[in-house]
Amino acid sequence: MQSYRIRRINWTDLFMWVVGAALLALIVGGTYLTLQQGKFTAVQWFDLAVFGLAQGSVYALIALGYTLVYGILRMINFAHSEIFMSGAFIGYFAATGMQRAGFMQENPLLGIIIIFLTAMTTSAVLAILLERIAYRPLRGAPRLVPLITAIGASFFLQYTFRGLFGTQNRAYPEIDVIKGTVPLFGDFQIQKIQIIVIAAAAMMMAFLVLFVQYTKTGKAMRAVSEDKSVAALMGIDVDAIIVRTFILGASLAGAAGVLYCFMFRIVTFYMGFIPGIKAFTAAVLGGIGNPAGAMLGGLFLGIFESLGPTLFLDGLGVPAPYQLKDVIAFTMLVMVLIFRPTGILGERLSRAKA
Amino acid sequence: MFAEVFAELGGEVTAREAVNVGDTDMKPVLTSIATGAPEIIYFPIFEPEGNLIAAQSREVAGLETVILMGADGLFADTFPEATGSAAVGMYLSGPYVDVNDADYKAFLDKWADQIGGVPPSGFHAHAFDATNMLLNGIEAVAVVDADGTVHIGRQALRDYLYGLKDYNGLTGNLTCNENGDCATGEALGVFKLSEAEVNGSWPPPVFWQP
Amino acid sequence: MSLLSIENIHTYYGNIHALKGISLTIEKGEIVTLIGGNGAGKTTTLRTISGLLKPREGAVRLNGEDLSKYKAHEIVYKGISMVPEGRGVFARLTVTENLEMGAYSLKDPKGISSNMERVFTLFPRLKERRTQVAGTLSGGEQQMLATGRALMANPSILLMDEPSMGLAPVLVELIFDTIQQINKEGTTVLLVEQNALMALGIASRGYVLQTGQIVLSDTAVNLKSNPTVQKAYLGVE
Amino acid sequence: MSTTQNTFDWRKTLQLGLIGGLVGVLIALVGMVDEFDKRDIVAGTLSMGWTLLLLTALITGYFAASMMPKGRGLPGIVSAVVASAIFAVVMSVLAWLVDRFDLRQVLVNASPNLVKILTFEQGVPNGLFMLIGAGAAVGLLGGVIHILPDRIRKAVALGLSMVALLGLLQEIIQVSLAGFEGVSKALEWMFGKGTEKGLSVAGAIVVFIVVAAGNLLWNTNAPKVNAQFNKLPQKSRRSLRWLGYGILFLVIIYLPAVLGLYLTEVVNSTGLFILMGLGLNIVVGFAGLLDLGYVAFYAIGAYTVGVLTNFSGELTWHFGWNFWLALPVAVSLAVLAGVVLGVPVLNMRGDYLAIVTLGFGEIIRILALSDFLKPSIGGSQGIVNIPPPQFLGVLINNPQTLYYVIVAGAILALFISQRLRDSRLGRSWKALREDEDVAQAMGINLVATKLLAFATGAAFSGLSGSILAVKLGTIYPHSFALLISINVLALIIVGGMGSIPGVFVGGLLLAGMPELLREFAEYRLLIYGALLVVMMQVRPEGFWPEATHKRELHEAEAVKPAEAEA
Repeated sequence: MQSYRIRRINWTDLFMWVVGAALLALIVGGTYLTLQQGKFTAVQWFDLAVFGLAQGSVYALIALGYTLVYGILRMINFAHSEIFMSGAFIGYFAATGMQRAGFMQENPLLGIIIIFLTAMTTSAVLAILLERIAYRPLRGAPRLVPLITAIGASFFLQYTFRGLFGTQNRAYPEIDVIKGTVPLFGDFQIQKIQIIVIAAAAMMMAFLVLFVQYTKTGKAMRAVSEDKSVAALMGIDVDAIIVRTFILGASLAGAAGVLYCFMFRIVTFYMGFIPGIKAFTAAVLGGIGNPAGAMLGGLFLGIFESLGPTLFLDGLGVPAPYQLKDVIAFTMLVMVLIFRPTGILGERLSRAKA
Repeated sequence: MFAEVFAELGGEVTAREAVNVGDTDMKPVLTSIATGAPEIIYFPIFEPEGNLIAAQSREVAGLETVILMGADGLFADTFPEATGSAAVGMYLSGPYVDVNDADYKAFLDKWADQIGGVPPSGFHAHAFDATNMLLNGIEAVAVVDADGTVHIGRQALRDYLYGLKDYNGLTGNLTCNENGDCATGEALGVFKLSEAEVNGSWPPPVFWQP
Repeated sequence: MSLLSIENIHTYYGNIHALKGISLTIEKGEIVTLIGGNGAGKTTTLRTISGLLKPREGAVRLNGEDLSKYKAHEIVYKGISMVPEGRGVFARLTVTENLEMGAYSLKDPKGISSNMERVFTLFPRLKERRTQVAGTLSGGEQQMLATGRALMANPSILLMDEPSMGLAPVLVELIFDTIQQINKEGTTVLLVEQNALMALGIASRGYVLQTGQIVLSDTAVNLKSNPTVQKAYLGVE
Repeated sequence: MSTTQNTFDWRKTLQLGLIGGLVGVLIALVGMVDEFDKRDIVAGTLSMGWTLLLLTALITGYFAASMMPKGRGLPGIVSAVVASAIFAVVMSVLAWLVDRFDLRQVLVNASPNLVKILTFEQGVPNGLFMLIGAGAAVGLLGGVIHILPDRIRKAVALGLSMVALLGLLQEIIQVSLAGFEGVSKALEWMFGKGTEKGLSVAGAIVVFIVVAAGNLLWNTNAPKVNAQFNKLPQKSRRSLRWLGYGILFLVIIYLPAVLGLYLTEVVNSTGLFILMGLGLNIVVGFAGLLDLGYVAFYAIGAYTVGVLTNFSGELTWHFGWNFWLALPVAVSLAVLAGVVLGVPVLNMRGDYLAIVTLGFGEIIRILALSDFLKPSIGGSQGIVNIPPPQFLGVLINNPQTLYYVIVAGAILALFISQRLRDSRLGRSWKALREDEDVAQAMGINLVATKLLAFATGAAFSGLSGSILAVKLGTIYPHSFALLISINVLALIIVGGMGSIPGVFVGGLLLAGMPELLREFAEYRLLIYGALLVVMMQVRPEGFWPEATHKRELHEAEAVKPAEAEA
């Protein structure tokens, strides 16, 4: 059902346009001033952009989980950030275990695969439990109810991990094969780990697209996301498809957790929160419910965050501009939602009534 | 404070930056720092942000070999392990206690006996002294009522502590001044991390001591 | 034994008592129609048979087997397919994909492709538009797609909910012709229609529903000539 | 329902026992058993850690009994005993594993102390048998409770919970009663001797009997009392009610004197949460706009008062205003912020709204923390030296005086909430909550209605923040984390969304109790999380629901079986 909002010029719209224009002016002006000062070299900009791309790839992988579940259940799975965290966390135990046993040093490739499998399995199992225990009994409940459940589940999982595994910072072992850089030309170079993150994320995203587009389960997912009762009339086990959707999203989040930890190494019980929020922002930016949008949103946000604060604010003389990167990210989210409420690519699934 | 003293002593501060708790990507901050081509980065912050700064500084063009220095917030046995090879050669300022002091040795023995291992972070000796001073103070000023209620006068306790002289603690011979500051100048040192600490040994050797 | 028998079912929407003891039977090879006004319970009956709603009392039996322990998607495996009201095509899936979803319950790829051929023979228009996204089809084409999709599961009974709704008269004719043809090929049909005249024209028997109860049941011919039916549903004064 | 089996379904019992066991293992491994073991409910006999485990066993047994088709007979009891015994077996496997292997590298709470607790300090083989025996015994109790008639079961449950509550609050009760010589002497038997915590055994038994019997008596006689009350003439009914109000008023006035410093402090922080809860209740409960960045207004209120009144001289501006002058400015700024946030989110619904408001809350916190605004609002060092206000010559600088400011604020907010709820605006909010499109079609001005909801909510939060500023005397950005928003949200949900008394119930449960039970501090958010999930499943309307909301949620529930298939 399409609803047309009558666009009248009223004071609220006017207000938003003024705010939007002011922000745009700030961005353009700041960028100009920063570039004019020429403090940063091309190599530095390049490094930041590549780093942003790697970070954005991780956001994109997490964002896919939000978008898949949203597409099928029309709910924000707030606890998705904890699913990401759990994969990274249990992956850590696998990694250190193998490191201590000397396995990582002898068979680094196999070791890395085992870390990934451990993390993805953990995340998937947790997602299945979450769906089964917390979300399934709430189908058809008013919309606030599952949302609040998800918030509750998020805190429950976060603090359960804290209780089980403690508050200290734990760090992934350094894996020699993924250390170091690959020279490009001149002073330009890329770190191996960034290549791995970007490539792995791209591969998984490609897999997801193919899966959703061409497999029987993938098509059934799309069918269920459009109309659950008609899907059931086709003989599709809706609950099973929902579970598979959760598994798919969670596996990607688990893999994202490992990639994230290959980059940053530190594992804590609260590590899911910020990437989770960012990934959600990315999903909304791209148009929630739309996998391609989630990827685009993730990459965009990653680069924006990496370059933005320096590019926009440094020239304006704002001290420690980098502190404000989340302010920039959230402001952009609000602006996108105001001026293009369906995200960059538009919400692919019919907009459900809230 | 650090920056002002550093400048007074003839150093040049090329950049001052700040990060948020919870940040993980320090590259942009570090890149911005790199534009000033510094020789040393001093970051008196805590884990895990400190770990991330140390580790990522090695990956930013222009900072590959910069000297890193942290403060007591990073003076913990988890820091070098979690930071990995980037922590090798890094300096940490932290609480210094003479390991040859008999009292301190006794303290470490008790620690190993009751908790196991060595104290994981820096201020254990200070905390031990402070707690003991406080407990002594309470014992000294507490008044027991007829009905058994214990009264501890706030002002009396404060007076006791401010007036404390020649307390023989683990961190040295302590005398408090009129602001209630009792620490001695000898209690801080600079430590240098090496490969051994990254592989789990703790505490690091003292690099500089008063 | 009847192919499908419904025994005294009571179905509720929340606290609303929608079906108040409906009983009906359908024999193999028949076209049976349910007619009645808005809110009489026609759609509710179909939804109860297909398992989307569970009756609080009574039973739905297929070849004598009680279906109440099965979920909606399992009932498809038993041989009951439904063309939902308003067609319910998956607007963002292509025509082919929609048909594939109809055959979700089938495992055998050969069977699926031969079924698809059969649907394309029934509705050549769909073949032309096989790669098109279903949301871009016209109303009539969507109805064809919904019908074809339901046939993909090899149903022994096809439940059709208001196939004529919102269609031009020419298309309605076409759809009803197809229903007859499907029936001739061996599929039993239970047809719910507001257009009682058309429905009774192709059905062998009919039931008249009013406020959740069956008030009349007879052969289609007799119902057509029944004065009450004529007055209430056929618009004859 | 579909499947009813008349045979003993051992598989379900086994399943339930295992689930119960896993829950128990989780409780033990997150460290709750160990941590809570330090607090006794019945001195020397029963600790809170054990209570938690026994409760899990009891619930396992109870459910096992209720799952049996003829749950009220012998099969139910057998099932209960078996399930709880399985629970205990799982726990003993845990104890054995923890005893045998050092798991602390991974599971930080798998400590020798845990084994000690689980085995009653009897060592591994013997203690484990005792554990299984205890499990079975508690299961028996669960099964028996299931057999009891409803009335008695409720009385027993209430009696047990009162014992637990009094046991937990023993210290506080004794301290606050210390002033009343006679009473405290008379109650000495009730509590543990000397430094022991919790009730004495005799005390526990007496409390249980008194509460359970009292509840039974009340339940049998309540209808009569009510009828009596209704029979009274209008005039005396009214005067009785006024008498009630009068007593309540006196209690409120004299409360801080009775409670003493510490408890008044607890009441104060609870009061601030209730004040915020009343505001968020308008936004979420009345108007159905899920706001996760509510803490922003709290921060704005606090910072405004901080900037306007501080005398530290480290900031660019020091106005040195009087608190009473700064207060209205703070509230107005919060309202303004509410409107400014409200405008961009006017067209957003549900999920989007939640995330954008969350983002807004974070923006405010990060800005407060940033070096960018450090000169004006202190950055991470916050604002110190906020002077205590004076009222009619009385310096409000301790919990007891501040208490009256908070109570006054809460009463004002309560009054406004109540009036708004019953007003035209309140009905518009409700319409908005039920269905935005319909509300608009009915001629409700969405812009004004939504903005007013945000503005009113922000006002209460700003007021709360202003009081916080003078309560603490210093404010730091860290006091305004997302967790505050979640805390307030949890509070109104647990109390009952849209229900004004619910805010008070939720406030006492989620803000007051954790202050008193410091052992909970570590597990506060874990418990909140679990509470939210469980509440949404079994009692989405909250503990003290508003009438229409309850009806609506239960209607949804009635439709659910059908929808769930769909």
